[in-house]
Amino acid sequence: MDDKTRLDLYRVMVLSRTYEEALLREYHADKKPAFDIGAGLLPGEMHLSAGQEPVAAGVCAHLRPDDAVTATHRPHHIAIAHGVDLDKMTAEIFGRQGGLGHGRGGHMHLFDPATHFSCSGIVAEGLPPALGQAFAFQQAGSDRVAAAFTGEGAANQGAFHESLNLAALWGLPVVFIIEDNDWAISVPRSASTAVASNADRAAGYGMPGQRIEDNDVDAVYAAAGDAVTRARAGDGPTLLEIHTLRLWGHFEGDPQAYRPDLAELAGRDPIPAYQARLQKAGILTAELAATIKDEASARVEKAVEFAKSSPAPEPETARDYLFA
Amino acid sequence: MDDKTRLDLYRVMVLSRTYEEALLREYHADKKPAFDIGAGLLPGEMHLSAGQEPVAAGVCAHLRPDDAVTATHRPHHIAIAHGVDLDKMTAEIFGRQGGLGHGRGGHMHLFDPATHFSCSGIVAEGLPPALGQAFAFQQAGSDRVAAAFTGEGAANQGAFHESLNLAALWGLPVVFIIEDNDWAISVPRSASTAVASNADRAAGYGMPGQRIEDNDVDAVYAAAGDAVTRARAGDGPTLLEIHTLRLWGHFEGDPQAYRPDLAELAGRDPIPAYQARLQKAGILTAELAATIKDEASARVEKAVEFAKSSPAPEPETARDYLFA
Amino acid sequence: MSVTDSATAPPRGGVRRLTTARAVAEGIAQEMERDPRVFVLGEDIGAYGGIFGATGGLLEKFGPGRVRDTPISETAFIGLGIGAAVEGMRPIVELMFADFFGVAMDQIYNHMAKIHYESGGNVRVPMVLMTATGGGYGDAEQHSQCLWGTFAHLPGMKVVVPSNPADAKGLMISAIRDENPVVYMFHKGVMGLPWMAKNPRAIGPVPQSGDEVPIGRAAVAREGTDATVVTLSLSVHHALDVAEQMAEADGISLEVIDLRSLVPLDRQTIMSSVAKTGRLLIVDEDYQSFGVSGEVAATVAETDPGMLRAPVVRVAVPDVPIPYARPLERAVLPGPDRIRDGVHRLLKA
Amino acid sequence: MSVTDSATAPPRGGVRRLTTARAVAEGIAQEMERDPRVFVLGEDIGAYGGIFGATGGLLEKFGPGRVRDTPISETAFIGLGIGAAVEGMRPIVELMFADFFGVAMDQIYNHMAKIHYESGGNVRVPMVLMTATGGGYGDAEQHSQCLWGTFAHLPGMKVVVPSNPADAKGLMISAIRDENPVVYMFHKGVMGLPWMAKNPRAIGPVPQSGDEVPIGRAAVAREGTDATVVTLSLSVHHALDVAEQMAEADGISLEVIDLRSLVPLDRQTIMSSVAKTGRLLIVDEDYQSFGVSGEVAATVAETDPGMLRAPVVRVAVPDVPIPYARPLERAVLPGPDRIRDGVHRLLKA
Ligand SMILES: Cc1ncc(C[n+]2csc(CCOP(=O)(O)OP(=O)(O)O)c2C)c(N)n1
Ligand SMILES: Cc1ncc(C[n+]2csc(CCOP(=O)(O)OP(=O)(O)O)c2C)c(N)n1
Ligand SMILES: [Mg+2]
Ligand SMILES: [Mg+2]
Repeated sequence: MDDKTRLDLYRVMVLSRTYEEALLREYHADKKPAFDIGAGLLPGEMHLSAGQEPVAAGVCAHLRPDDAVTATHRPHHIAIAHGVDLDKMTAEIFGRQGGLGHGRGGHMHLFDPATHFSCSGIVAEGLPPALGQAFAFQQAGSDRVAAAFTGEGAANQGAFHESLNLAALWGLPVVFIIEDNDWAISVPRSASTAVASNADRAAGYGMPGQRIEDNDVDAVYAAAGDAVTRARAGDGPTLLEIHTLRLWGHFEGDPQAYRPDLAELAGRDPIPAYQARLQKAGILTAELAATIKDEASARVEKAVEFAKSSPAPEPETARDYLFA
Repeated sequence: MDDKTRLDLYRVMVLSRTYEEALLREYHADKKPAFDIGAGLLPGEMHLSAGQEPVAAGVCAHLRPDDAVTATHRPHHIAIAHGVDLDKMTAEIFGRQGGLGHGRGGHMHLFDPATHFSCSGIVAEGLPPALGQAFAFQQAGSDRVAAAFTGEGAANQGAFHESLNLAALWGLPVVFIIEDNDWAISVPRSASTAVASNADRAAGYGMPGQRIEDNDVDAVYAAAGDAVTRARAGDGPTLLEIHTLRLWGHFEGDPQAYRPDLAELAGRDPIPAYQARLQKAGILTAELAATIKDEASARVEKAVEFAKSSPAPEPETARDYLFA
Repeated sequence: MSVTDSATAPPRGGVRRLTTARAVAEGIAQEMERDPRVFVLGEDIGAYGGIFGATGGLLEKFGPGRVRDTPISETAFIGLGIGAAVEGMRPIVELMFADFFGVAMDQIYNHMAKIHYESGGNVRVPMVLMTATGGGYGDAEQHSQCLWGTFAHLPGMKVVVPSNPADAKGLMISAIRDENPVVYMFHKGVMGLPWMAKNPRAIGPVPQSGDEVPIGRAAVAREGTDATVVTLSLSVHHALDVAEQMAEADGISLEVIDLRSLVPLDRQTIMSSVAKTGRLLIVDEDYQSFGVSGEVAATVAETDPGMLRAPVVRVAVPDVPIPYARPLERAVLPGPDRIRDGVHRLLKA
Repeated sequence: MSVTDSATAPPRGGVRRLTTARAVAEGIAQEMERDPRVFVLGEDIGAYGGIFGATGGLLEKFGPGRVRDTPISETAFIGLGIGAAVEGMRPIVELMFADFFGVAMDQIYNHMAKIHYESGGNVRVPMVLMTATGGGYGDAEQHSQCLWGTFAHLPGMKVVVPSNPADAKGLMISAIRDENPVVYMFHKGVMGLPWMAKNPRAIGPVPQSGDEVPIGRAAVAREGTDATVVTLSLSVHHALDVAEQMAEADGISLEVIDLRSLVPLDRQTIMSSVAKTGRLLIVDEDYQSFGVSGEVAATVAETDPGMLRAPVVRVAVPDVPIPYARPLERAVLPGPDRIRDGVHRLLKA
């Protein structure tokens, strides 16, 4: 791994975190004093991904805009790492006409044809469409691949099993990535999954599987590189499980009373850790880190501005887009 | 394994085969000259299990009537091995008032509270209810178990994955049995399943798994014995895959034009093979074999008689049993 | 979203008032005390108390043996409920959002709903499938649907849809005691959740006693003479608001029927009211076509269309997914403005 | 059941007659020739030719690259169709029986049907979900359902239900060319399968050309003046049989409307006919309540109930699962006897 790559990973993670911090601020800004989920500029559930940046950055670094990505109900870090237009994505999250879906979809339903990005609010159900994208790529004889993300909780859903089997059977160019953040809302991994590592499930589909510990973006990058190379070469799918961290609540408003590890979370934040590592390695300086953060903030605030200045959809258009 | 046990296995297999031969006869009797699926005493799809007797006999030999069994769309051999009342079962298949379900369910929907037997026409979807039966047994502190059967084709259905994970997670007393008869209708195993042995999938749930080759009832008996013992002892579920044989079509009327191995099937019939083995071991004589066959025929014909003499349900009662 | 719902108002004039969420949880708790066969399964129904508060406090009271969080495996755990019910237990299984039915519908409608019939009455499946429905808070296409028409269309399961705390408790008790599978659909907006917009009709008097509210009987939520409004769940609140307003502002007298059950459907109560008023407005937060609103209108058309002094009016979701952006969501949901407009159209005709 | 369906009758008077199954397969084949993006997925659609013959001969013509048997993983392969459609392909995916929708409904209605809307029109999902429906041959509760009401209720997918060979071909061509997801539901009884009871209406003239039959337009299958029978799919055959008989025996003139599409629903054709006859019988092999029959009746009730000279009559499956035993199955299906009885009730009122 060269220095530039590591700096790029850092940049992507910082951009993603900066974005989530801005959404956190905007989401809660007008839901005070009493939290009302439906109030304010950003109504509805809001699943933020702070802490999970290493997964998105490490995987998507290997993807091209013509590769497909399907993400989950917690999609922002992945969308950002894959290069979805930040302005349009933000406008969508704000429910504006200038959004990716003209405000129809919102934060769980981001669709970007330019980068073949999509996500779904139904756990594990983003995997099957990824197979179809991979199938289309395979049929066209291209070397394009699909990356399909899911949570460790979702890996116990039937769609997971069916998708892995079919992808392996047809040798589809897919990389399956499980983001194991230890929790599915309030249910800990130990109460959802009968095995310690989902990589153990890969053997049941005859595909390579690997678990990456410690939320380590370098390790994710390395493993994902192998998996993407394999897929591009026509050697079929791979399953990666990455042990990551849900730094905040499942959704905003989650009191997390069920969570015993709240106190230690800050110490496990992967971004300061990576910053320290890069500084120690002489790749990053405190000044450059500050610049990167500033650039990220500027980019994010521009996107928020774009969103806020985009018009709200007209009520009369509610039936538009039912059919093409 | 003692001689008596082996003779009993033989008896069960012969009874099951004799039963299927009688159904074959009755099913086609009044669908001639041109096959019409809806005509005759036995309308609808008919999935016979000839060739798969070793699975049912070997597993159910370890079960008590208070253990639960869920079977598939191909349920007769399993019902017989578990001791479902043959008269009532046959009357059900004939759609008569004296049937297990008063003629409402037919051959894919046999429910026998006396032996906690059920089946379903939707592949793999019989597994989840088996978990619930096992859960009830576990909660009651009993040593009762549930045996849940499915086909190798069905093992690629989402319900399979979810059920195995949940059973392992909660340590439920379930034995999962996959009947691998090489085919799912016209789709060969190689076109449905990414791995050579479904036993390899057991590791993905942290449960023991074993594949039994050669349609060998003794080997099935041994493996199932271990699995049932484990479940009764509270040590959780086991996955068994048994390589068996679909001697006839998927359903009656299946022309099997897709099937390359038709010529060799007769030579792979497990019942003559087991008979020969038992005769060679001095456990069975040709005379006793004949007696066993005669007894089976008598029992089966009595059941067919019972069914035919049971009245058809009255049309006016079609809405009965909607709600309890 | 708070783990337990603390919005219990102090008794007023001796009458104890609860939110709907607490009323549901209380009904379950009382049945669990009465009957050791009752247990609860689902995602986040334990320590979290249910995402919509319907199981708040149960884990603390009854422990993890009887109040079990599950993996995200709806097919497996709904099926587990079915098997446990077959063996004599009384499961209450929560499907977190009705919108998720698609991952487990085979267990629900091919198994839970059919086993009793297929077995010729020899096997019973006494269970409750509890699920949250509805929109209005910006949760978009996959988390805002009512879908009760989908459940009601498929035979073999009862379907109840309470609109207020007392009915919610009483219908839960009936559902648990029923020998049949009962789909219990609560709209998030009627639960009185502290993290949603305040809704005064989501808190109300609830009897301490474990009395049943019978399944299959509609309620006349408000008597009136000019027109009948047949509706259910959260839309009952909007209809009552509109009825009160229009009574005062326009002197219009609306009769509001709260269906409470879809299966069985209380067609008699609908017909009696329409016989009186001659005018029918149906308000439904589910998709308009091929659903509840059509069935209610058809009931009149096949009984006596001559009763109708004006064409039936339907106010429902106009056969589009529920959009995210607030102005769009408002446009498709049957809120007070659209109801009022429907009444005007009905009375003008 | 035979692998390929050989029931092609020789051309009569120059008019080529095909079974519906062959008409469907021919429509698919012509589109596959025309458009390399079209491919077919499903269980037993290759060497077997589809359990109900809808894909007979396609594997031989187009090879396993474009005609693919799948594992029994409906969620995975329907989802695969969705993703392929999003990337510009034109999948035709067969769900072997509509009864199995419950194992894959989330892909169908939360994804296939919603992606276009959620994306604000930026992503298209042009695919055909083809599935077999219906009973009448003793296949019981889990293999005999029509369920079109369930699909039609959920927005974002078109739903077509051909009743004859020519429509079957033309609607398949339209479905493949449509930019939207189309659920194509064929009743096994209209397919003209050699292993089912002979049905003369399941074989008929089919144009060689690849002409579309437009989605969203009902057909007047028979003109008449005394009453309107609105129906679809196999029930069209029964309704026509009854209409012919009653015309001859009783001098009763029935107009039979074949809906052909449920989404969009051609309400105009229904209303024009009812305006003429003043009497409406709805015949539907789906469950009666909360479905197609209700929606058709509601259409009249909300347009002009004054048109109705008699209460609407519905003949449908009376909200029970489809039982196995023949006398019971006959009792719940809308066969000719029940239709005739419905006409009598309608005309007597
Ligand atoms: C089929 C389905 N069941 C339940 C839910 C509700 N739900 C949304 S997110 C979530 C937890 C997901 O956990 P995991 O897969 O680990 O992802 P994470 O939230 O931790 O990123 C649940 C249960 C859903 N969206 N879809
Ligand atoms: C969910 C579902 N999909 C498809 C079918 C149709 N179907 C019935 S049996 C069968 C093949 C089953 O194969 P397998 O599981 O190997 O069992 P076998 O028939 O070989 O005993 C299929 C596809 C079904 N019943 N349920
Ligand atoms: Mg997680
Ligand atoms: Mg098989």
